[in-house]
Parts: sequence; C-alpha cells; structure tokens
Amino acid sequence: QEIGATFSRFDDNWLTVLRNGMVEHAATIDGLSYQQEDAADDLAKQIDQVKNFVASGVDAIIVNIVDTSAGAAVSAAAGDTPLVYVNREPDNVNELPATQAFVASNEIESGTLSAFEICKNLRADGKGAGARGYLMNGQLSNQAAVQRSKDVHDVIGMDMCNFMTIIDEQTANWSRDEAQDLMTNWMSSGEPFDFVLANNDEMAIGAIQAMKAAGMDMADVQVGGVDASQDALLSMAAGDYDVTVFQDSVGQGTGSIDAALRLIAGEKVDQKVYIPFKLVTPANMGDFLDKN
Amino acid sequence: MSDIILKTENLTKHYGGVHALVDANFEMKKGEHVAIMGDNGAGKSTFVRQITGVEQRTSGKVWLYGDEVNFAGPLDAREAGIETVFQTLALADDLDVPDNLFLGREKTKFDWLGPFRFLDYKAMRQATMEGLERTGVKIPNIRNTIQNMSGGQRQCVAIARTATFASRLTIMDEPTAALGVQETAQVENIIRTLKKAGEPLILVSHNMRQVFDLVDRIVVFRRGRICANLDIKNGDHTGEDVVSYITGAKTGAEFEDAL
Amino acid sequence: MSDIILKTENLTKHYGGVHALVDANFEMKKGEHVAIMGDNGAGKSTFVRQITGVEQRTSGKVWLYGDEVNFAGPLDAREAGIETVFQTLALADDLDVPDNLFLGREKTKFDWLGPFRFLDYKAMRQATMEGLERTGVKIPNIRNTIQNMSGGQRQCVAIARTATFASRLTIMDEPTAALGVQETAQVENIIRTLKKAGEPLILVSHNMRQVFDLVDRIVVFRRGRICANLDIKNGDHTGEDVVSYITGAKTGAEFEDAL
Amino acid sequence: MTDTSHGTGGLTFDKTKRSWPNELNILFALFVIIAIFEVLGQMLPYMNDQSFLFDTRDRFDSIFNEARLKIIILQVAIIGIIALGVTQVIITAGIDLSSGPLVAATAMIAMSFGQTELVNGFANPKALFGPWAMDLPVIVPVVVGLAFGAFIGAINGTFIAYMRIPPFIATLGMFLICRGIALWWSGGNPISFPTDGFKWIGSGMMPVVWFLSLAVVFHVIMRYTVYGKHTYAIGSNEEAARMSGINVKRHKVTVYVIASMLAAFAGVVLAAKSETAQAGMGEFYELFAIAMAVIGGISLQGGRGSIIGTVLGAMVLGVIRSGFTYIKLDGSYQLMAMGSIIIAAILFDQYRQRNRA
Amino acid sequence: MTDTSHGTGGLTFDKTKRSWPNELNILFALFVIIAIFEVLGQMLPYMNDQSFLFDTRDRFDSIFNEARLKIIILQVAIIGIIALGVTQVIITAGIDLSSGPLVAATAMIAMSFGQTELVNGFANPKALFGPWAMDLPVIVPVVVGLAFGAFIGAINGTFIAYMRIPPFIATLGMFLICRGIALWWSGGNPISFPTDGFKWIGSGMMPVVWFLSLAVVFHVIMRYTVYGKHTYAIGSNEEAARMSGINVKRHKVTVYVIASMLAAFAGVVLAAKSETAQAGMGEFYELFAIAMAVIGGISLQGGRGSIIGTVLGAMVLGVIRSGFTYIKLDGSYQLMAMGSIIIAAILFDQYRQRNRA
Ligand SMILES: Nc1ncnc2c1ncn2[C@@H]1O[C@H](COP(=O)(O)OP(=O)(O)OP(=O)(O)O)[C@@H](O)[C@H]1O
Ligand SMILES: Nc1ncnc2c1ncn2[C@@H]1O[C@H](COP(=O)(O)OP(=O)(O)OP(=O)(O)O)[C@@H](O)[C@H]1O
Ligand SMILES: OC[C@H]1O[C@@H](O)[C@H](O)[C@@H](O)[C@H]1O
Ligand SMILES: [Mg+2]
Ligand SMILES: [Mg+2]
Repeated sequence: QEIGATFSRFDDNWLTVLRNGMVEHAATIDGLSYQQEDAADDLAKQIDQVKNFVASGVDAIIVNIVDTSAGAAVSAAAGDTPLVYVNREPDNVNELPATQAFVASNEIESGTLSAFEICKNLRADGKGAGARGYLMNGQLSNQAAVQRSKDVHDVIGMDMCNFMTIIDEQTANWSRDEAQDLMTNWMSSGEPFDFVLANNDEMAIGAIQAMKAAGMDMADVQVGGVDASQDALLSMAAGDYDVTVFQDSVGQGTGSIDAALRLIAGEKVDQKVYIPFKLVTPANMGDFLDKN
Repeated sequence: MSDIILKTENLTKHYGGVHALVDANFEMKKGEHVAIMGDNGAGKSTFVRQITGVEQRTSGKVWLYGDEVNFAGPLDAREAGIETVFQTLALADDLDVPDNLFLGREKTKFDWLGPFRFLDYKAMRQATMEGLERTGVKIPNIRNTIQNMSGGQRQCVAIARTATFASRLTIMDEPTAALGVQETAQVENIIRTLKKAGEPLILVSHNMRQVFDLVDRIVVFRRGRICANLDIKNGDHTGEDVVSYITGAKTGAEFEDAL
Repeated sequence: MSDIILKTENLTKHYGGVHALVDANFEMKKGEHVAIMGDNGAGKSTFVRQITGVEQRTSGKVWLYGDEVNFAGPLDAREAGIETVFQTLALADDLDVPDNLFLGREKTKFDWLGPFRFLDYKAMRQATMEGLERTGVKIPNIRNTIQNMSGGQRQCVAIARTATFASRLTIMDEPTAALGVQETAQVENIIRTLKKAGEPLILVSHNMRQVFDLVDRIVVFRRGRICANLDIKNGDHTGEDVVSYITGAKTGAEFEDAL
Repeated sequence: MTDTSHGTGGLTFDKTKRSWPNELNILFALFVIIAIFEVLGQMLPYMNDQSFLFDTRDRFDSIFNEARLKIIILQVAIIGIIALGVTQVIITAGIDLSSGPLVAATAMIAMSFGQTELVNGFANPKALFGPWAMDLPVIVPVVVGLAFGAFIGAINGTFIAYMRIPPFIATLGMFLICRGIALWWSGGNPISFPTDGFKWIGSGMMPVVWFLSLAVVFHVIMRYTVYGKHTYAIGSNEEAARMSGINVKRHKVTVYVIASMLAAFAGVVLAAKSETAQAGMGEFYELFAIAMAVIGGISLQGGRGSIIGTVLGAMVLGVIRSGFTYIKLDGSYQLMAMGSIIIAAILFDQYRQRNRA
Repeated sequence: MTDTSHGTGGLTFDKTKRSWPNELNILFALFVIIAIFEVLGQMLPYMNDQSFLFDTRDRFDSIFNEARLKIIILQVAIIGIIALGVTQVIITAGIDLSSGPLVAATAMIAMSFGQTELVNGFANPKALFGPWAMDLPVIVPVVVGLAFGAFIGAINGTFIAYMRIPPFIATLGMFLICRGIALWWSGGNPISFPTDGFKWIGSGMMPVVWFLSLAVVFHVIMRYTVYGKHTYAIGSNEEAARMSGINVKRHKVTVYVIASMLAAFAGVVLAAKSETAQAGMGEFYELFAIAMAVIGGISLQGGRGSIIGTVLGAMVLGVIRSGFTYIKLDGSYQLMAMGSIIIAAILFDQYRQRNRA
C-alpha cells in the first residue's frame, strides 16, 4: 500500500516529533510505502499536494491541515481516496464522508489546563489578591495559537482566576529566540510581574532564559506553556519551569496511520478519535520524560 | 508677439557647491541658428538641460515665444515644441531602433484603447528607415537593440528622432561628435534644411568649421558664464578669434563685469 | 623577434547575423602610429574589442610582439601591456575621478594585506591632478562622482587614465570626440609625446585633420573589412583620397578581392 | 547573401541567423525536466513502472495521466496570476514584495462579502458580518477585492513614482501593512463558507482558466501596445524614457495598480479555491511569483522579460512539484532538490544562450 | 570664493557646500522616531508617565533606561551581522536570499558539535552524535560553522560569477537547499543543550559585541581598502570594472563567501543565544537583513551604500520593535505600524536629500 502524508510545516518542533514518530511507525508495517510532504503553512499548496497524491494513485492520504476551517476543500480534493486528518480538527468533522476520519486533539484543553494550573499556583503562592503577567502568542495566523490565547482569557474570566491581569500580550511566533527578545523588552519597562503564559514551550523557555539573564529568581514567577517537549521538561527539572501540557505525538501519529490502513482495507473505523491533552507539573513530569 | 523666440534672464544652476551656470542672459530670434561653444565643463549642456526642463534651475527665468515657461519636465518642453538631441542621447538600451525613434509618440492603431492602444510597428519601421537615410548612417539590422549599436549609430538614431518631428525650436548638443565624415555631412544638410524652413536651432559644438559653415551667431560660454556673443554672418570674426574667447584671452565687451 | 608588434590574421567577429568584422589582416611596426578610419558602424570599435580581449573573436589569430595571444578578458590584455581608451570610456559612474583613474591598479599601502590592502587616497588624488592637467581639462571638484561630469570631462578622465601608465601598445577609440578645442590640442600633444617616446599607438578617429597631423599610416575599414592601407608620411595621399576609400569610391589594390 | 531588408545596410547581415528567443530555452529546459522524471520513474525500483505524464494505471483510460497534467498547472495557477503582474513591475526595474500578504488581506476582505448564511442548515459559524453581508451576488466580493488591490497598488505606485521611495522599501512596508490588515480584519480568525457563486471562481480548473486568459491578455498588452512599450522603456533607461517625454511617474503608478489588482484577484481565487480565508495565506507567494518571472528569463535590472517566459517559469515550478510527489521524494529532500533544479534550469538556459552567441 | 583645491578649476566651486552624507539623514530619522515614542509614552493614558529611553523608575538610578538601550540593539544584532554581508553583496548589484536559511542550517550543523553530554545530570536528550562529538572546545563548532558558510558562499559566488546565474535565482536556489539541509540534518529535530563555552558566544551582550566589532572591521574594509573599492566599482558598472582590469569574477566570489560566512556566524551566535538549533530558525532574516541595508540608504542597483548606513538601518528596526512593546501596541497593529514607519523613515530621508540638492 501507499500512503501519502502532508504536514502543515516541517520545521515545527512538536510536529516534527509527530512526523518522525509516524515515519518510524510506518517502517514497521510490511508492504507500506509512506511518503510525506511539507505544505509550508500554505493551504493552497496543501490542497494541491492532496491532488498530486491522487494523481499518483496513492491508496490513502494523511493530512495535518494548515487551516482547520478548510476541511471542506481538502476533503473534496481527496475525492474517493481515503483520508485521515491528524493533530488538528477540521471544521467539517461532522460531515466527513465514510472514506475519511480524524485523529486529533482539542485545543480548548491545552490552553485551559496550563492557565488554570498557573492560576492555582499563584493562589497557593498567596497572590490571590492580584497577580500581573504577560501572555506570549504563537503565530497570530495560527489557530492553535488563537485558541490557546483565548483559553487563557477564558480562564482569567472565571471568578476563581479573575485576580490575574494581563499587562500585555504579544506574539513571539512560537520561537524561543523571539521570545527572549520580547521578554527582555517587557522587562525593560521595569514593571513588576508574577506570571508568564506562553502558547508553547519554546516561547516559555525563551522567556525563562531572558528572565534568568536579567538575574530574576525563577521561584518568584510562574511560567506556563504547552507541548511537554524534552527541553521543557529538563527546564522543569531544573526548577525553572512550572507548568506545561503534554500533547501525545505517538498516540496521534500511530492512530492516524492505523486508521488509514483500516480505511484502505475497507474496515469500519471510528471517524472521530480525540487524543486528550495532559497536564504536566514537576510532580508528574517523570511520566513524560521520554515521550515527546 | 515679438521676434524673440527664446529668452533667458539670469539663468543659474548650482550642483551642490559647483556653480555650473551663472546668470546666463540669452536671446534668439525667429529663424536664427545659434551655436554655443566653450571648453569642456563650461556649462553648455547645463544650459540646455535648464531650458528643456530636464533639471530644475536654481534661479532665473525663461521665455519661449514670449511666454514665461516653467517646465516641470522634458515632456512639458516637448509639448511646447522643443525638440532636443541630448549629449547623453537619451536612448533606451534594451529597445530597438524604431522603438527608440518613436519613444513617447508611437504611431498607433485603435487609439480609443487609450494607454492600451496598439502599436503600428510596420509604419514605425518604415518611417525609421526614412529617418535614418536622411542621416546617412548604415545600420545592418534596425531590429537589433540600441545597446548593440556603434557610437555613431546611436547618435544618428537620436538625431533621426529629432529630425522626424516638426518643432518650434530644435536643440542639438554636440550632434556630430561621434559621426563619420559622410554622416556628419548628412547631418549638416539636415541642419541646412531646417534653416531653409525657418526653424530655429541651437547647436552646441566644438567643431569650428562646422559652426562657421552653419550658424548665424556664436555664443561662447566660459566657466559657467556667457562671455561673448559673436555675429559671424558678416565675417567679422575668425576662428582664432572665437578660440581666444573660449580660452579667456578675450571677453566680449558687454560681459566684462561678469567674469 | 621581428619588428612587428601587432599582427592579426583573418580576424573575424559575428554578432548573431551581423558580420561586424571580416578577415581583418592588420600589422603594425615598433614605434608606429596608425589611424583607423571608416564610416559609423564599419567595425572599428569591434576590431579594438577583439584585440583587447573585451570580446571573444569568432575566428582568426592575433600576435602581440611576436607571441600568439588569446586574451580571456581585458585584464589579460592590460597585463600584456595594452592600454586602451574605449569608445564607451569604461568608467564607474558612482565613483569619483581618482577612483576611476586608478581603477584596477590603485596606489596602496600595507600591501601584505592582499586584497584588503589600504588605498593611498592622497597619492592618488595628487597623481590625478597631474594626469588631468596633461589633458587640459577643467574639473571643479574631482571628488564628485563621474556621473556628474560633462561629456568632455568624462572623456578626459579616460584618457588621463591611459596616459598615466606606461604601455607596450596604446589604443584610443575616438579619444577627442567630445573634447573642446583646447583639450583636443592637449590630447594631441600627449599623442606626440608617445610618438617621441617610441610607444606605438592605434588611433581610431573621424577627424581627418587630426589623423594627418598625427599618424604615419591610415587603415580604412568599410563594411567590416579593411579596404585600404595608406602610408601618409610622404604626402602621397590627400584627405579627399581617404574619403573616397571610406565611402567606397576607391578600394586599395590589395583588398579588391575582399569586397 | 547581403540582405538589407532589416536595415539601412552597411555590414553583411545574415537574416537566417535570427536571435534565438530566450523563451525557447526555457521550454526546452521544461521538456528536459519532464524527461528526467519520466526516466527516473522507469528506473527507481519502488515505482512499479508508473509513468509521470502517461497513463499506465488501469483506473484511468487515456493516453496521458490527465489528473497529473491538470494538477501540474493548477498548483501554479494562483501564484502565476500574481507573477503576471510582478513581471510587469520587474520590467520597469521595480520589485513587488507586497503581493503575498496582499493575497491574504484580499482573501479575507473579499471573503467577508462572499459568505453564505446557512451551511447545511446551520448558521454559518464563521460569519464575520451580519446578514446584510451574506449571500451577496459573487460580483460584490470580486469588485471589493479588486478595488482593495487597486487601492494598495495606487499607494505603492505613488510612493515609488512620486515620492521616490525605492520599490523594495515601499513594497516591504506594504508587505507588513497588508499582513497586519489580514490579521486585524477578523482578529486572526478564518472566514469560511462562501456562497456557491464565490466557490465557482476557484473550483476545478477555474484558476487555470483565469491564469491562462490573463496571460494571453497581458502578453498582447506587453507586446503590442503603447503601455507595454513604455513599460520596457522605463525599465531599460528611466532617464531616457523621461527625456523622451514619457510620463514616467503616471505610468509607474498604472503598473503597480495593475500588479496589485492581479495579486488581489489571485487572493479572491485562492479564497474561493480553499473555501476559506485565513490571515497566514500567501506566505512566500511574492518570492515564488518573482522566481517564476526570473526563471522565465526576466532581468531584475529591468527592461527585459516577457509574459510567455513567466508562464513557462510557472510551468517549470509546477512540473517540479508534481514530479517530486511522483517519484515519492521525501519532503525534507524536496527543498534541496527544488533548489538544485531551479539553478540547473537556469544554468542550462545560460549555456544554450552562450552557445548561440 | 573660487577654490580649486578639489579640482583642476574651471567653474566656481563653493567648498562650504559639501554634499550632505545620506547617513546623517537616517540618524536624524532615528532620532525623530525615538522622539515620537517618547511623546507617545507621555500622552497615552495607560502609560503611567513612563519614558521610552530615560529612567523614570525608582528601581534604577541612571539617566537612561539601560535595559531598554541594550535590548534595542541586542535584538537586531544577529540579523545585523547578516546585513553586513548583504550590504556588500548589494553594493555589487547582487542580492543574497539564502542568508536566512543559511542561518538555520549553520545553527544546526554547528550546534551538533557544540553539545554537552550531561544536562542537570541527565544525559542530553537531544544529543545528535555519539560521545565523540560532545563537550568539544568551542572553536570546533565555530570553525565548522564558518567553513560551512564559506562553502555555501563559494557555491553561490561561483554560480553567479562564473556561470552567470542571476543572483536572485542562484541564492533562491540556495535558500531552498539550505532550508532543506536544515530539515534533513537531524530529521527536523531540534538540537539543544550546548556547552558553556558555546553558550558564551551568544550570552548577554555578546551578540552586540560581535555585531559592532564586525561592523567596524567592514566599515574600514569597504571604505579604505582595494577590496572595498572594487566592490563599489563592480556594482557601479560591471563592464567598466572588467574593462579596467578588475578580476570581476574572482572578486564576486570573495564577496559572496564573506557574506555567507557572516550569515553563518550569525547562525552560530543565534544557536548560542537560544541554546538550541532548530530548522525553522532564521525565517525572514534575509528579508530583514536586506531591509536594514535598504533603510540604510543602499541602492539595489548597486554601486552605492555603506556599512554605517546599514548599522543605522538596523538601529531603526530595533527602536521600532522596542517602541512597539513599550507602547503596548497589539500584534496586528504592530505590523501595520512597522510598515508605515519604514516607509516614513525613507520618505523623510528623501525629503531631506531633495531639500539640500
Ligand atoms: N549633476 C551634477 N552634479 C555636479 N556637478 C555637475 C552635475 N552636472 C554637471 N556638473 C558640472 O557642471 C559643469 C558643467 O557641465 P556641462 O555638462 O554643462 O558642461 P559642458 O559645457 O556641456 O561640457 P562638455 O563640452 O564637456 O559637454 C561641469 O564641471 C560638471 O562637472
Ligand atoms: N553586440 C553587438 N550585437 C550586434 N551587433 C553589434 C554588436 N556590437 C556591434 N554591432 C554592430 O557591428 C557593427 C560595427 O560596430 P562598431 O562599434 O565596430 O562600429 P564602429 O566602426 O566603431 O562605428 P563608430 O564610428 O560609429 O563608432 C555595427 O553595425 C553595430 O551595429
Ligand atoms: O503549528 C505549530 C504549533 O503547533 C502546536 O501544536 C504546538 O503546540 C506548537 O508548539 C507549535 O508547534
Ligand atoms: Mg556638454
Ligand atoms: Mg566605434
């Protein structure tokens, strides 16, 4: 069998973990030829890649969709060829034809878990009367970023956490380096703050590096992110990083390939599979060390 | 309207610290052919550029056919009837000969299409051949781009361009500098034809023989200023005379203060 | 080694369909000054470009001081001792006068720094002033960029560049085309100095007076071919004579087959 | 053999040795690239005797693999539309970096007037405006999009022509501004679910239809009209064009307006094709549009290049992309291979040109 | 008043009217931008009388807000290093698009020789090679990175100079190739946890130290050495440079090698600063490096521009970025404002230049 996969971008940290996991998993399956393409965050290119796969006659297609609101167009491009969405939930999830399925996570969980845990920690630190902090957005055009930031605002909107105030929120484009500069810029105003929430681990790490370079004590600041990458967990182990959220690459990756194989074989599959996010704190980080 | 077709008053141009043209007062009459002479860097081309709107003057005034003019650019000057062969020739290197000859006033079809009206390539090619023949230049293939033309061929294209269109004032800045013996003779004939037709001309030239053959009057520039105004129709002045004005050995009586 | 310092055999250059230079056989002796004349587009500059390695010839051979040469580029030609004033002048518009004069052979300090050796601006400026004075040109500010120079000033910079460096063969392609009366006289003096020093020269020119004043021999090009080779030292040939070769009214006996 | 019908004589001119149009080299390079993929397909062990362009599967029954032919051009059609405008800009010796973000901004703006009220009976979850903006005739979003493009182009052109801002800077500024507009328009949220009329613009092979018809129109314009001639003249020698009495400033504004309108139209087609508009769309499109033109033989110094060349340049990129999928090249190698092929194609072009000189 | 000490006479020359260096305009624009932020800071209601550049908080006790001064330049130092090379390339009338991806590829490659074996007592989870490549002296990754840069630059230069591939295409090809290399090197996985020695290269203000020292070196080189003069000559008129006997091809290769080595060094510094190397790094760096040079007054037609201009161009971008954070401008507005300010800065520069002519 032949499976073609297209990813929203190749040079993204977490997606690379997912992607490489899928290559490994595919290699263990006899007679499977597995091919992956980079959509470079270009929706039209991704639609065309799907069409290219069809023109080459692959047996199934796996899509990590660039834009979750483009489900209809992507689904249509595949025609009769079986298709599985991975990691991101397309908006047409309820209208998928029988030849299509999805295995993904729900981004409402990720940002909420992280922000809520920070809220609890701040209270525990005795800052329940008022805490101020910063929010770092991922790429502004990315829906995971938009959703995770919205999650943060929703958490702060809850009675229990409305003691938290966002001083400013800005994008650092998922990137550690930009996060360093952004954090340093924020700190140069001299304004005191109690927490930093980031849409992913890389930015949280960048913020931590900048704060440490400025001589801050990381015990005084709560830092939260998403992904549970290895760099993040080691930072947590060092006592710098407080909260992250585990996104299950193996679950999503193997799940999607297996679903594709079953679709090819004409078997019945669960059309919607949600792989849950899991909260990671210093208390349980040991469980996740070699996962992502 | 008086007889004066072009008049400048205290025309001045500075480039940063360089005073390239200072207080030039110049006049010419209907049908007159005037030569401008002077050393290299004396300000002759600068004078031409101010009159034709290629550059904006530092100060001074210009009248054309009695009206004060302030050209915002060369397009205005052309529309006012001034045709110029610039010393730099102003040719588009990547275009071929007919394209250059008709640049800015193409022969067209379907004119109602406005800017998208069609070019009449055939008519332009034909007119180009005729124009070039008047200059006597030989160009093996007019559809070659200008950058592939020899120095003299380029110059002839620029001259043909000017000679193809009627004008109220023709200006030629060293038009025969790069031309061969035959081509020079032809271009001089073109100038004579203009004279016969009563069309006025300003000729910038370093060629004494040519100037004496062709024009009525010589205006000499020195160090950015006009230093002599010599009527040569009646043989009062010799070539050596003119040279001594150019070199500064002599200065016209009315210009002595200036220098 | 014979007396012949430059020799070409069947030198030919085609540009696409244009046969710009065909079977040119040319020779010149030690110390000789030779003029090349011919109509616009006759192939004179093409001949110069083939000899100086600016272009790669279509066919034919070239010998310099007895050695067959195949210059890959103008750098080779210069290293072999050929100094050239090209018709296009080859100046860098954004650089100033001294920069252009010494382009490619700057005066430097700390030479052990290789390509990063330092420029001796002061020495170059001084040498530039001297070089320019020899051409008689007036340039108010040599630190202005070349694009701001008048036509004649540019040409003088190119000539000064050539005249500043000793050479085994000097080639000048219409060096005085844009020059004023005084500057032309000065440049002609430079050429006479070369003659006295025994340095050979090829002079491309349309100026009959100049050619008769300066050189020993005239080679005439017509339609890409050499059509005459006229020794003018002993007064056998007049200007009209030469013109009739240029126009095609006459052809040198030994070249009749060719045309 | 002396033939003077093309000139006033002088030298021998051999009419049979015409200059070889640059476009033929690119066409040739295109065929070579196709042939290489075809051969690779036969040689690579895991390819099971598939063919790149021909039909070897039982599923289909024609000579060519039509799906492949279609996708080759379909996938470059939208950037190709941008490239038609970029070509004109580059011929004036300018550059337009703003086209990619303009695609995104226009997609967002146009789509907000092209949404449908009901999606499968549910209210459109991504509706940006109220019901007044829903289910409008398709002409509305198209006109809005084009008007927006014209507006941006007029600003670009005015800055460049009248205020002498270097094109690189003016359009880089506009690059950032348009990205900003795209993000701000709906706060980063995608705008989805267009009307059927709007979808039609980008459905099936429509992007190709637009691309090729516009290419024909602009080929004619650039080659046979005054507009085209002046565009080349300005790029060849702006000062000469000005001295020849061309209204250089006004002309440049027109060129930038046309280029931006083409990019805006590409944005409309892209939104229709994807059935959604998103702020991140069109990333790197400006680079690829420029690349198409450059592969097509344009000179960034201005004065040279052609619409046909650009269309062929687009085809080269299209063939490469499909070819990679065909030979199952892994995504991480595709970039390296694409880079090498682009360089090789131009190398080949250079080589042929020199061998003819 | 006639002063001929700068020439051989002729016209009156007024020495006091020197030409106004372009760099001064940019410096001026820089101050204007700073002043605008300062004023905005006083005016915006939510700003609590903070100052942009001055110290108004009790925590600090100096005149200036040193933290701000530092970050302004720190955040542009790395792209600034690239821009030093890009400036040289553009002066030759070339362009280098490959620098951004080269940063990423070099970061990956260099970092694989700069990793440490133990992180907080854990084995380095991102170790790419075996123990032989761990805890090497810092010189190893640096030399490897620079060598890789020189190699890429030599390829760029050779294609451009000897095979006459247009710089845009050659470096666009290299853009894709380097992105590909970055992705392929470790299969896309980040490479993290460098040795302390390696970290030092990018720690604290070190990026600024590198940037400014390199700027001084290249300022001197471009202004006072043969290398610099030939670089300008080639960009001003390549044919004239060739006819004057400059070895244009060899020189161009040198320029591209230097530019790529600077970009490679920027990659090393970036990896050291972020303590990680990732394939997605350096995105858009090539554009911003070019922008710095262009804001600094370079002409893309070649022959003009300066290192000082580029450094000032970098400062303009740095001030804008910090200024936005300072006035808490929202992300989508930041892009629009950044675009407008870039255009305005150049507009201002043009205006001053014209008023002096
Ligand atoms: N844009 C400019 N910037 C600075 N100086 C300039 C500029 N243009 C011309 N000049 C200077 O002004 C003076 C006059 O130049 P102009 O071109 O008018 O001379 P010209 O009399 O036409 O000389 P030629 O006979 O050599 O053509 C020269 O010294 C020249 O260097
Ligand atoms: N690169 C080229 N491509 C095509 N034709 C060319 C090229 N270069 C020169 N020619 C043609 O070759 C012929 C000879 O040109 P060349 O420059 O040698 O003439 P020339 O004798 O120097 O004339 P002039 O006295 O005008 O300088 C001309 O007809 C010209 O159009
Ligand atoms: O789209 C890119 C983003 O995808 C998210 O799933 C991930 O958490 C982020 O770290 C970033 O990789
Ligand atoms: Mg002049
Ligand atoms: Mg010539």
